[in-house]
Amino acid sequence: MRLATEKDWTHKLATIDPRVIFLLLLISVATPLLMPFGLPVGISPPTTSTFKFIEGLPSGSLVVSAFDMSAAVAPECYPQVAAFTTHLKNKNLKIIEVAFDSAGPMFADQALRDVFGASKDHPLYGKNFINLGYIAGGEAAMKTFAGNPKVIQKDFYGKDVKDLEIMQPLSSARDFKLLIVISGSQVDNFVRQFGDPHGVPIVGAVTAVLVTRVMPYYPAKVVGYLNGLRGAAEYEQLVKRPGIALAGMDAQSAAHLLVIIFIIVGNVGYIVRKTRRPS
Amino acid sequence: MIGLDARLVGILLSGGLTLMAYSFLYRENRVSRIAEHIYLGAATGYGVVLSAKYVYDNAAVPLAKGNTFWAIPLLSSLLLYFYFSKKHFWLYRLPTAAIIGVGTGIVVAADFRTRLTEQIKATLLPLFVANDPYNTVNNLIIVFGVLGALIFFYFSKELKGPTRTLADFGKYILMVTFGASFGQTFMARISLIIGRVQSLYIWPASILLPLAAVLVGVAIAWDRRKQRTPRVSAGK
Amino acid sequence: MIVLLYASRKGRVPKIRKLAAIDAIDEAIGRATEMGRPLHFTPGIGDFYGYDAPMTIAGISVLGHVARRVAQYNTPLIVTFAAPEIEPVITDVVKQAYLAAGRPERFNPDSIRFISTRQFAYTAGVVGILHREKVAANLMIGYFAGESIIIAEAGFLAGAIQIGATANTYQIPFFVVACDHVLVSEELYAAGAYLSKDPVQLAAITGQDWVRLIAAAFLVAGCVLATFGISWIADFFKM
Amino acid sequence: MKLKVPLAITIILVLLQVTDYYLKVPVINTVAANFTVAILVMSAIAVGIGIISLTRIHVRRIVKKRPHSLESAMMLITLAIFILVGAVLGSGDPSYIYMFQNIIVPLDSAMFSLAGFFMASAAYRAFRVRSREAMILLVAAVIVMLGQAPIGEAFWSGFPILSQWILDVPNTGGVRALIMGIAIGMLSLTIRMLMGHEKGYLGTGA
Repeated sequence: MRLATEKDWTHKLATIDPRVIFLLLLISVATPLLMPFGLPVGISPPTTSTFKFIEGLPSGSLVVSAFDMSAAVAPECYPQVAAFTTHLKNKNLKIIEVAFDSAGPMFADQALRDVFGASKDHPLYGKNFINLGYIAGGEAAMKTFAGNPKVIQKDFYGKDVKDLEIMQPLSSARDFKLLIVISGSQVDNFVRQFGDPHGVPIVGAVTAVLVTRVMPYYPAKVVGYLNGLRGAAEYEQLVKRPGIALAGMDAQSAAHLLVIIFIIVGNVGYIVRKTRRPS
Repeated sequence: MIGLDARLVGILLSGGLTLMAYSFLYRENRVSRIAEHIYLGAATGYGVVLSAKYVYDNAAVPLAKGNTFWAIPLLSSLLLYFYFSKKHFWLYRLPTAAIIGVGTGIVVAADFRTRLTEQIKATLLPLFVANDPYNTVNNLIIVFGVLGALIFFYFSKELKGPTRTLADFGKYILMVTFGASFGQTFMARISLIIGRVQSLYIWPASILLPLAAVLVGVAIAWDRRKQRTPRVSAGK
Repeated sequence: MIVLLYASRKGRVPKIRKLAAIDAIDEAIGRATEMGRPLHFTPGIGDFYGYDAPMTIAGISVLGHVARRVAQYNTPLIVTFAAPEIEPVITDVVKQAYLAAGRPERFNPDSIRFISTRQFAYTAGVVGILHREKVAANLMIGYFAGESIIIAEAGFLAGAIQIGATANTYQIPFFVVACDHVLVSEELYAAGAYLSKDPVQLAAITGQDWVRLIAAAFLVAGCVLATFGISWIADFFKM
Repeated sequence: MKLKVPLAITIILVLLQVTDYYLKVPVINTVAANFTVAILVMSAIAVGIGIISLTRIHVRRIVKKRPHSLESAMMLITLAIFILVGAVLGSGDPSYIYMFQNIIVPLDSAMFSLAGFFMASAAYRAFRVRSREAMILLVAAVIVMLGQAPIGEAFWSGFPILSQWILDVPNTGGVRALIMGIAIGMLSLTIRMLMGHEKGYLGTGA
């Protein structure tokens, strides 16, 4: 190759410094968060069926939120949790929060504080909602909890669980009217331990990466799911509580567009160079 | 409980750490290295605490209550620590062999069923659906895609003729799969950046932003000057 | 099924097509040697438990071959991992390899580095090592999850030649995009056998092909029958 | 002795777990279940090995005054703080939650989100129409990206539908073939282990 082409514009287009891409990506995410342009977000069928399912539950039903999420996926999963918890509160459903990942109880606590205004000090704590904390052991722990939810002695804050009203009518997972799985790793284990043996309907609050793994169970075992941050944004619209997910959607659009533009730019440089080379 | 001031300090701390970690995007530097090492210490320490709690709650407490079964894993895992002995080094292999045996045994048994036979079963689709060209085409793509991709990995010899064509089709299907997976994951990772940036907009973390911008500007100017003065510092 | 094939195939060296990505391992070692810079190997964040176990084992098996070669050429080696229980095994493998190459004195215990049990703390550590130690070749062979693109892209930015291999299907695209060579899914399991050149191990790969053909045959037959509404093959798989 | 005993342990335990999965024999099921929980405890205890060697590497770095000893010192200090506070106050204590929320959470998600930046630069560099394969990968990725973000719908309402089709049909085919292949590969690896040919995991190298 001749050295002169090194200064060529096509060469420049084909070899942009990665740091330029990093910076532009950061700007494309940061700007719409400050100045949203409000593109409409369409609502997909899995989100609608999730919403309809919860709408159809009689008030006072027991719903379990299973936090199987790590801190790393919180930006995707937590907005979903907030939207779900709001919906459950509006429908006056009872919420049992339990965690199968060590980071889970922290986010369970945060959800209560964000939606109800307080967690363990709220007058309804123990009546309408409870944070049972983390149970170690992965799928084995799920199996144990599904068989006997009262196996847990103390909640996350160290209160004796048996004194709390919400736990009284429970005998097994059959008493759960819905299981919300908040996860960035898998739902298969919940289907195996709750869905199949106890017939508990499952809703997935999952990361976008996980969606391809949820699809085989939808709609038979998993009655609905939210697709990452976008799913959260859709749900925020349905429960009429626009939040950080909806605010993030424009940033999402801008970032996707930017990367597609970069792919095109890179290819233009590449193709032009390739067609020129023979001459 | 933690008061309001602690909350503000927390926001500042987490915002600062985020920016320190992001400084790596410009290049590896002392600030990003410090963030990396704080993270290593914190996360590893947290992992130790949780593991210790798990062993304590699930093995030590039952043992103290008289369930002697738990003495077996507790004692045999001590053999692992012969790793540090020069003479009886090999003893670590006994508990490791047990861990591997149970670990692979569990997977292989379940996997042969869920991954192989269940997947074959799910792929047994009719190749022609009457009056439904859409599903016919979809079924054909799935069935020939699976077949082709399976054959694509054929190790015994190079493929030729019609099997080559089938394997090529399989390869293209695999490429679509990889592309789709890339696109889906990209959305997820952008969400994470959004989450970080949103947390930086919270007061008082937002006061860090102009500070970071100035620092990055200085770093760029510094690097430019270094580049112009020919090779003063041979290191970087 | 495979056991039968095993017995019948002992004593005959089966032919295997060339796997370019595995052959590239030698190329990578050669490059690191020429440049006098280290080679980084990681079996990923897996341990010996659950789905990651076989991938970790396959990765360690490749490490044995890599370490032997590296010992011969006296190329600096760095091995990182995230599960503490695999540390003794890794040390053992690398030590034995140096011994087998007749160079036990070249083994440096500092080259075996546990980083952290937490996924992204591990990632941060590896990314730091790739840059600081100016790694010339980066081999990622084992179980990888969300950190794959971070390590692979950091390796690229550090200017390393890279080979990625994992059977975690969701991560293969990132290796495809960022690495020079990729072992796609099951090629990972074949790698150890391929490198060993041991006839019996190679026979196992041939056995793998037989199972593959049988599965394909079931598929073809089942689909043809399903087209005419007959489902007894599907029923057979219900067991 | 040094190899045969561990090899025998592995083989027996693999066979035990496989029998447990396919046969419902109460004795075997109980023994297998006990081994499973015992192993969880054993791998938790193994974390100690990691801590010892991690500390060793960093202490050596500081003692020998190698580059980056300041960073090593910071890492040892944070490690000690997190272990001590966790051991003394317990992992559910508000101060531990505070440390977790303000140190581990931001760094965890900041590190993970680096993946987003790196995916962007990798996509720019690698998604070139070099070959038919590369082009297919690129097109599929772009369609899915457009299908996921609201901007795709704003351009053309067909993007979400097309991207869903890609996920449902060709993607399903590809993923199925991959996981079937992996199951076959794993089976072959396990059989090699059971026959005693694959001993790499016992420190023999191959």
